[in-house]
Amino acid sequence: MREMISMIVVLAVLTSVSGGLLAAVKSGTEVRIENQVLKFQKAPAIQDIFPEATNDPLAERFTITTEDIELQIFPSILADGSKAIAFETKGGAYGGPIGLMVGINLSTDEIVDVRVTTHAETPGIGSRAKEDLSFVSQFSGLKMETNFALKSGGGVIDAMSGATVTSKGVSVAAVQAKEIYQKLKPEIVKQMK
Amino acid sequence: MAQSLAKEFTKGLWAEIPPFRLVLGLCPVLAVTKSVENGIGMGVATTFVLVFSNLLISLLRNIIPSKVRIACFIVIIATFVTIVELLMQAYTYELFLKLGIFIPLIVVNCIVLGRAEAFASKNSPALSIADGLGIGIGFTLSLASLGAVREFLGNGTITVWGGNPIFEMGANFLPFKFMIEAPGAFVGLGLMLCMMNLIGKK
Amino acid sequence: MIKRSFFTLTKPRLEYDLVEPDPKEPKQIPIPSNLTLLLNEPIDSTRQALIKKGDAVEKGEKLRLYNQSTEYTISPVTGTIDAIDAYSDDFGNTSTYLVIKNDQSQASQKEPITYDLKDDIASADEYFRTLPGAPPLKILASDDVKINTIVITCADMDLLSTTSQYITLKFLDDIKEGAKILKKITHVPKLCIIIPEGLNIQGGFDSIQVFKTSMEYPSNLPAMILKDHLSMILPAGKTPEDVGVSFISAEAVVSLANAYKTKSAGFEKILTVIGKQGTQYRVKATIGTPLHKILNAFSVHINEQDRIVIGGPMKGFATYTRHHPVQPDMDTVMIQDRDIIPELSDNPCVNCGKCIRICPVNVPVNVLVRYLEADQYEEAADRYDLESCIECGLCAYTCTARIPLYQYIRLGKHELFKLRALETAND
Amino acid sequence: MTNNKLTVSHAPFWHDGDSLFQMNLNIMIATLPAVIFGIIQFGAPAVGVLALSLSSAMVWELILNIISKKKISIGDLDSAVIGLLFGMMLPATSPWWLVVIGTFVAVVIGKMIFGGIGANPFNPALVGMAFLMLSWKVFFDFDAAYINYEFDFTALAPLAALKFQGASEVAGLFSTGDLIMGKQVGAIGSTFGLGLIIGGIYLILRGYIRWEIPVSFIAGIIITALAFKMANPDTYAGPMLHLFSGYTLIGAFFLATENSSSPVNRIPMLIYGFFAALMIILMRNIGAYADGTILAILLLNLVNPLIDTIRPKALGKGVNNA
Repeated sequence: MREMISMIVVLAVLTSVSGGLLAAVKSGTEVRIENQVLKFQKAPAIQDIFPEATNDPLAERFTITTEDIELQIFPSILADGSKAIAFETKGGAYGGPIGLMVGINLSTDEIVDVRVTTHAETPGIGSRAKEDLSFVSQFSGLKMETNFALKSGGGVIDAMSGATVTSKGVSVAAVQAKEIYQKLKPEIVKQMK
Repeated sequence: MAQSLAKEFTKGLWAEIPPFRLVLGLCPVLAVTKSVENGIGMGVATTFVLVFSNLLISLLRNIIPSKVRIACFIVIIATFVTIVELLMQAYTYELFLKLGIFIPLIVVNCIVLGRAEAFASKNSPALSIADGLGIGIGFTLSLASLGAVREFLGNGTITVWGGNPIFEMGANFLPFKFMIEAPGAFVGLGLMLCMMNLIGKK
Repeated sequence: MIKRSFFTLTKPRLEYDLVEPDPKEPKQIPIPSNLTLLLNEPIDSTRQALIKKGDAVEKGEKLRLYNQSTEYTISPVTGTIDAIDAYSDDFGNTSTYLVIKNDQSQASQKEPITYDLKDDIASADEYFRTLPGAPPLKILASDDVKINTIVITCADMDLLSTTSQYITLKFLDDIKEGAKILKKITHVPKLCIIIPEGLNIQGGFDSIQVFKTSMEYPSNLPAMILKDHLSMILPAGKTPEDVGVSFISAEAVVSLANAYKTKSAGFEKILTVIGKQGTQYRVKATIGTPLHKILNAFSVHINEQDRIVIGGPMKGFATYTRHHPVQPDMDTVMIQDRDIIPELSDNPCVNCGKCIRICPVNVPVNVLVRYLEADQYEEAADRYDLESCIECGLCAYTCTARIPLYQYIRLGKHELFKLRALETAND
Repeated sequence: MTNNKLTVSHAPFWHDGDSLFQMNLNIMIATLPAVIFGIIQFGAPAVGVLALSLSSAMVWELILNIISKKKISIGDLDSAVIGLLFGMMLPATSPWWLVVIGTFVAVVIGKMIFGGIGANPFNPALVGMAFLMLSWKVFFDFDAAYINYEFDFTALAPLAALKFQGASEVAGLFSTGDLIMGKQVGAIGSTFGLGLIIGGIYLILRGYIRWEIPVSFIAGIIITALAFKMANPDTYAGPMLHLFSGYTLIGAFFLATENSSSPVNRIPMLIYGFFAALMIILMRNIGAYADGTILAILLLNLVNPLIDTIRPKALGKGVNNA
């Protein structure tokens, strides 16, 4: 019985101390982590998508919450004054999910540009999706009604030779972005005022 | 005392160097050694966890009831791993992106649990720190060397820190991409083990 | 040596030779001056032997090493013992050989020994164990083994050999007579006779059941006969005697019949000799005759590195000396020229699967040989059917890597037997 | 009567005359139709690649023999066969170092370090190919490899075209007759379907490969491809394109049948061949690779020891009392 109690006490103390410790570290690093994510993943992509934005999309970001999705939106005002937004979607690929930042012009419903944010693809093969812009630039200027699937799947996008799965991941992310956009557009417009 | 400290420290560098001698903790070894940088990062993270968990377990070794010791070890190790993960996210985010899912796996890395069970729970804190440090540095060295072999053959570069290669083959070098892939890790590890055995045999 | 045919989609078929329809009389080899007899008992130097060098022996005299010995041999001539020495076989089992100097002058003066025979198996075992054809009287007489079927094999076990078929053709009546004697002395309920399909035998065998075996090797081996004709599956590691079946050669039956007729033992053994070119000769020689006497009679010239095989090409064994004596169970002597001896190799198994396809009893030879090479005999027996092997030699015959598979298996069985004996002893 | 020495050895005293040298020589003879056609089609560079591949494979084995102080074993031609098959899977324009590294991986890592002939768990030539294809994909892009050639037929690698343009685009480009007669772009020894079939049938008739593997392999290709095509005729190509393009036929007759890495019992052989083919079609139709033959066969090599345990019961096994 004594042994039993000592076991329970030790475990309880140990877990509560560790829980407390973790909570402290977590709250201490939370802000910094969020900034890091923005700085290293999203900021470069947004910079590339809206090079001539007249506002600061990072600072003006807001979150839309519906019943099943929570989406961080980066609004931007383009050089010609039209409004645009950017948000991130994920598509499955060879080395894990591929994050794709999609910039969309709200007034014309056209894709401004897309950029790969995160990936775990093989260096030199799948990783070209991020480094080699000729693949992602195919999306620029496409209407939202377009089928973003690869050509072998009946769409309009040419796959990178030798990196079919990565290409497919990007196209899946783009298709997903299309669905989200078509569903949430009224909400987004409302929030942007 | 100093002598035994030194002994515990140095055994991790050759005689019991993981993963070659102990052949433990192969999962991160195979997964993250795509470059020297990743190897060092993983090694440092593991060393951190190893040293602190060894210390804490050694301090608590008389308090922890033997029946629940594995559970207690896991709690302690998991706490340190999570702390490492959060710290990496906050301060070395780029490295975190590369090591990603392998950081949480340090919890189940046999080396950490193995040292806790085999060494720290039986020895004084000072010795446990020396042991953890030695094993950790040995692990880091192994990861870095395997990373160097794989990165050099598979990508033609050697990147120690910060993303810029300190060594790079010319543009004419067509890298042996296989070594970067997962099966290349097995082949590389196998060949290095073979070399170590050849050297150690004499 | 049979080469593989050019197209081998089907597995190679090896067929038994059929004796010529009207065979010539065998050539009689005169009794040589020295005869060698083997005695299946090792010399024990601590004991006083019953026989020693220089002892006079009579034709038909029973020779034993010691008082308690159950093993014996019968002298085929009258003369003196010239030598007694140890003999060791392929696997290091030791026994004894006796050299008897033939003394014709004495022989003519004396009457041949006749035995006091009763109509029971024990009395037959007392005198006739070493008759030509080596009848398995020891087993039949044993109380430990219950034999309920005797199979008389008029078919030869190995390829090329035709001794049994020849005897069947020539001495059919003696076989029938011998079978009756067998039945009478052993009281075995079932007696059958195995005759090769192609052999033309006139007349029936009364109450004896006749089975015709296929001409394709290895259908005359005991395990295959049990399976094909007696509907019995020989359990792995067991001998036919263990399941109550005893095999006896046609020659043994004939010599048993003669022995009962004359109440004395016979010593004339019929042999098939296969020369270098594959020519077959048939000889009649006294047990104990050295082989070179026989070979000289046919002027078969033996060169350096030729091979003298006792038995047929698949199951025989090669002897290192041309003085090897004719033994009661010897059927065939084959001479191979050094130029046609297939070379063996130390290549490892390449898993080509030819042995698997040819093995008549589905032994996984390709895996088995790996265990045998690693000396893991018990594992080989438990999991890879070492003991199911019926020792036909087809796997080694067909092996692409030329591994001496048959020898590996025999050695494996031998080692396994030793291991088991050791375990029993320790228990 | 001199007492000269006799040869003593063990039964059986006959042998059917077969040997490793004979077997490997026959495999090399069987490759001749496809090799000669490849040389005619792709010219002198093909001769260079084949010669270098064959010779370097043998040299690697020789070097390993010397280093490990073992008997020189190149005389059994096993590494020559590995080198030849390896060369047949390369495009004619492969650079010399690619061939040499490939045969190094094939012979040294694929065969010698496992213990030499008979001990390799994988087909050595395929190990070499897998290494190269993962490392230097660019050299295995057949369209790019033959950019300087002028052919009198559609100069597109059928499987790559299928992968990147879809079945409906490819449908009219390649007729089955052209594919069989080698009117396609591909590796040196893999384009001439008829030659490979002739070689394969020769080997089957001579008994050097086991018919179950190629037959079930080809059946697997046809059945699986047909199933895909029936499910969705627009997306997936028919069985004939799959059968006569890429490495399918060289795989069926020469690669999947490699002795040490394939089963020897009948049912396992049928399973092995069928599933290798199934994996190939899955990889081509669903997976990332244009031609999955090499990886599919390697995968089945891996499960070979497992499936080869399905075997008939030996005589007397488990019988205690008859």
